[in-house]
Amino acid sequence: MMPLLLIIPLAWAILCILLPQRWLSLTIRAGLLLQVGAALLLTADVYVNGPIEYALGDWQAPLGIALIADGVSVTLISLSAVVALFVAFYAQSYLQRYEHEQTYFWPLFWFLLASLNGIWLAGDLFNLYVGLELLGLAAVGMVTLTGEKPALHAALRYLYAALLGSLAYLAGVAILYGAYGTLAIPQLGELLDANITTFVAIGLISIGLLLKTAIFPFHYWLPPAHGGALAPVSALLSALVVKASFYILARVWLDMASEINSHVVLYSAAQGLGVLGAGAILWGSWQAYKAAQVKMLVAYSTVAQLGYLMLLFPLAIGTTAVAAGLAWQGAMLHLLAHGFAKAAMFMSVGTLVLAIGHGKVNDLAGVSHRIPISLFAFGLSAVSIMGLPPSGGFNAKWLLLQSAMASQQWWWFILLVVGGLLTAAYVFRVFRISFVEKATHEFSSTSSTLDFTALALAAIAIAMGFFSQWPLSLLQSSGFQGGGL
Amino acid sequence: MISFSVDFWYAGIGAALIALSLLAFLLSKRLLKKLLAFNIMGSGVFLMMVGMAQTQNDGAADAVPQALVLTGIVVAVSATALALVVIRRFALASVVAALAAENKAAENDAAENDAAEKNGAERTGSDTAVSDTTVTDTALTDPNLNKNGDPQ
Amino acid sequence: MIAFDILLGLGMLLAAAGVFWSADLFRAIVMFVVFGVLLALAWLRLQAPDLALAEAAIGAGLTGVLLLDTLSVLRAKKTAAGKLPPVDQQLLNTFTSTRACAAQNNHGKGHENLRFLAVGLLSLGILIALQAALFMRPEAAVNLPSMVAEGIPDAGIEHPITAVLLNFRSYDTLLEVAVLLVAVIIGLSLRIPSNSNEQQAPSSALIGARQAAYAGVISEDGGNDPILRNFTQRLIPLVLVTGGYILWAGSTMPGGAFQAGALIAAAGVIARLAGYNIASRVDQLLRFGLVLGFLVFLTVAASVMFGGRPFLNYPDGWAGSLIFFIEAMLTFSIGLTLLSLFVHSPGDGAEPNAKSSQRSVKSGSTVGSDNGVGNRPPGNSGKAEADHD
Amino acid sequence: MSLLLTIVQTILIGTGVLFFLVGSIGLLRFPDTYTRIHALTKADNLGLGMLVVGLLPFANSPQQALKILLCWVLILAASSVSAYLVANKLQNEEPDA
Repeated sequence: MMPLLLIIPLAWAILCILLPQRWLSLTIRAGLLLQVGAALLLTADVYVNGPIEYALGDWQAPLGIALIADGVSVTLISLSAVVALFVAFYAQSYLQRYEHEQTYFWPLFWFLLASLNGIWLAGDLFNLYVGLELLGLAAVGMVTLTGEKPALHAALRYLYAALLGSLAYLAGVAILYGAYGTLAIPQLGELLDANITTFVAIGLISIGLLLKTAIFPFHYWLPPAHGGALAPVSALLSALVVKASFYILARVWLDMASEINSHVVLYSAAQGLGVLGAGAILWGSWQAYKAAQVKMLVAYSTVAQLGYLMLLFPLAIGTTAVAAGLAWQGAMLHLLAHGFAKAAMFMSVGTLVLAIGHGKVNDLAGVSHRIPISLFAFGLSAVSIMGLPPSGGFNAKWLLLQSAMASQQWWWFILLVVGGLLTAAYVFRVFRISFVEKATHEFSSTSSTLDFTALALAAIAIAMGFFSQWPLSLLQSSGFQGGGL
Repeated sequence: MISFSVDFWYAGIGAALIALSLLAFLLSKRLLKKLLAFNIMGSGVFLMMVGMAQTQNDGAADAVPQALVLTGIVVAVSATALALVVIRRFALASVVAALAAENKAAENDAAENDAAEKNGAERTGSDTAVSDTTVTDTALTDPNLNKNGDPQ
Repeated sequence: MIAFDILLGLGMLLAAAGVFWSADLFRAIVMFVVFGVLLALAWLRLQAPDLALAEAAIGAGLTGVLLLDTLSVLRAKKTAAGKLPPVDQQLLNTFTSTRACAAQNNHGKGHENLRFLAVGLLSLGILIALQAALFMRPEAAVNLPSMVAEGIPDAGIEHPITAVLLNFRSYDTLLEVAVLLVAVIIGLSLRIPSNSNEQQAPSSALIGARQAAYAGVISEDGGNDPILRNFTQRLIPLVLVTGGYILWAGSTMPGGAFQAGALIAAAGVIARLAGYNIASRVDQLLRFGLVLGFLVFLTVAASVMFGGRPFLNYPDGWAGSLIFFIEAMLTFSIGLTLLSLFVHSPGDGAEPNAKSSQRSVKSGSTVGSDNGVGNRPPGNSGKAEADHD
Repeated sequence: MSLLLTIVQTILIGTGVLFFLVGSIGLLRFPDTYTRIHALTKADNLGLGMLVVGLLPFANSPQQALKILLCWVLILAASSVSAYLVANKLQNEEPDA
């Protein structure tokens, strides 16, 4: 089952390059459904049988490359399959007016999906590097699609940041291979020893991944890239792409280095990662509050929300098992809820901007009358982003709060509360304006597909408030070995 | 403990190359220079990868890191080519934008040109010879510098 | 030989320093190629002839040509108006991160010095950390080279590096080919048709100016030179034959698909530089050629699963021939990909009409938008970009 | 016999390297492009020929010797063509020079 998750997107990428335009629509839908089906089957398999390892080419791990599906990876595979499904339906409608972009969007879309699946399943450090590069290049390509100057500029920044990040990562991998003679993550987990070489390697890997995840203060490339791309591209980038490098970071710290991460060096570094997260939350929220363009507001909101993910490290490393478990659940739930909600948010905002023809927050006046469904989708996703009950975002932040209390790190507790208030501030700014009665603009009509795909994703984010036991039990039964669960 | 070996020496050179090109990457403001720095940094990482691994193998060739580096070289050339393509397209867009602005500026009255000049003075403080085109260009180039929007 | 290694290592550092500290970009790129040649020598000293080949062909050769070509396009001319400074001056100097740019504007020199200091300390820290990691490394617990040696008899290929690339870690290679494919797709998406739709381009004078600005420098002279033409006519077949040889040799000794593909691309680049117009006239065929290698690789890797084998596993006894088949297709596609990245780069004004007739309808809207006043749909990316910080 | 061969080889290779050195010095020291091309191509081609002749007896097999000769031919052709191109370009740009 596992290789299907690679074969389907790769094969569909080729089909989208080769097939004539008129066959594409149906082909893409078929591929999406196959993809979701494969993801669900694998999830069920892992849920029943526990973690699965798959030796590619029948060569066992240190010589060959293994794919590993555990609870965390199948959760993320399902996330990316579902988000990709709705984004793709949205994109099919949205891109109708972008004929040139459409031709090149789909191959890149499938390559992006293939690299994401490859990353969620990877059991090998170097393979992760190739996956990261594939992901980064496909993402940069999606940003450049319109060929417009600001987009190209944003793409160049993004590309340079991504390249620097992956080289730092590769340098760390090179050192680990030079020191231990293997690249397989589970094997390295057994071998790692607390020494300078290991610390330098983990440091380089972490810096590279922080750069790619756009964690404050390395976030500078994200807002123009995410805010400047086409709406479906922004949705994919914010919901999935930045999560990939965070996922690798979590794997490295909490899975591969789980034996040694309470060593004083790594323990302090984990607190440092939390401080970066705090910076991201405060700075990102403030910038979102100040943003004049509504897409930039949402992009800065991504910067802020990524900060919460970083709290996983101080809450889970060197604390009690209970606190670590709660932190794990909270961070993973946050990742899921943010993935659904942020994709919905970018999609609904894309529809709003398309309808009013301008991107300024102040121009949103009157949308509550004219485009109510998209605004409702935006509202639902905002509920989850703010962390109001009932939503996936609320449950996630609640778990993180509990973890902060359980590990008696009250400073993270305060941060979580302040961050929630700041989020509310910038979200309500949009609402205040959108409920102004008098419209200042002409509205052009938009397809209802755009409205309802965004609404569906937002609804999933809310529904996770009621059904968060499902992903959590999956994590609990087969999470990372060293994840404190 | 450490005796001089060819592999160890080149791994050390690789480390020095990484540090040197990091310096150049962060300090340089020119896109092509940064790209050169990225390529040399990559070479440094590759040298470290092969050199360090082969010191563990008593100086004998280790096929695995060599194969990884071969993959890395191809990935690096893909990334470089991609960056160059985007740079070229970006340069093209800049020229066309600057030309369009120039055409418009020729049609517009002097007052708006003054505004552009002022915007330029705010940004560069010097370099007035090419200010009208450069300013418009930069205003479009860097979103964060576009304080008062498009002068037109 | 130790003296040679010390000289070579220091020479590499010097060449790298030369790249970074030459103000002239042309000089920097030439130094970069010199660096690549020295690096190829270093690979030989590290007993990695495959990497020496790859570095010389791909790293120094193709990358160098791509860089020089880009530089010539960026430097190309003034615009029709004759007022603009060369694009590289204008453009490349403005690129810097937001914060650095703001710092530069608001605080001037003092901040700049601080930045130098901070970056210098950072680099020094990285250097010390890397050297420490190198010196303090533990004894490796896993001996992968011996596992490779044990696996070789079953790998169907004698040369260990090819065995790692196309059998033990073939998954990496599959994704790597995908990376190349992504790069060339983006390259194709950003290329610019030269005869554009008049309706969507508001001013044909602009288009003319753009073409004038980007008329390729290189092809101007080469095209009509009889000596160059004669030389390349004899050289190109030889390069292609060498490419084939290196592909074939890859199963038993250094060589393989990537080096051979780079050579094939080099032949194309030489032809292009000598003035032959080798742009693809048929878009569909070009696409097929580009994906062929990847398609064959993926098909072989996936179709074994119908026989109940794992993904990327070769049936017993078939490994050698299948790998060679995949490599041959990959060589073709890699060569075409690298060549395409060179030939189809935007601003390469030297292809008169080859690709435009096919694509003018599809990409007309993009041409319009280049001018910033095209008839884009509302809510495009440009608007969202312009934000306060 | 083999001693004599070694001596001859050493002399040939040594002289070849010397020619390369002289050519490189010429490249750095000569005032304009034409003389630089002159120094480089003349000296380097002679040096290359000596290196090739000096290396031929080292070849393990006839194929290897052929490869060395092929290298020689290719480098000669490439350097003469590129020297011609550089000079030609220069001539076109500044006819008086």
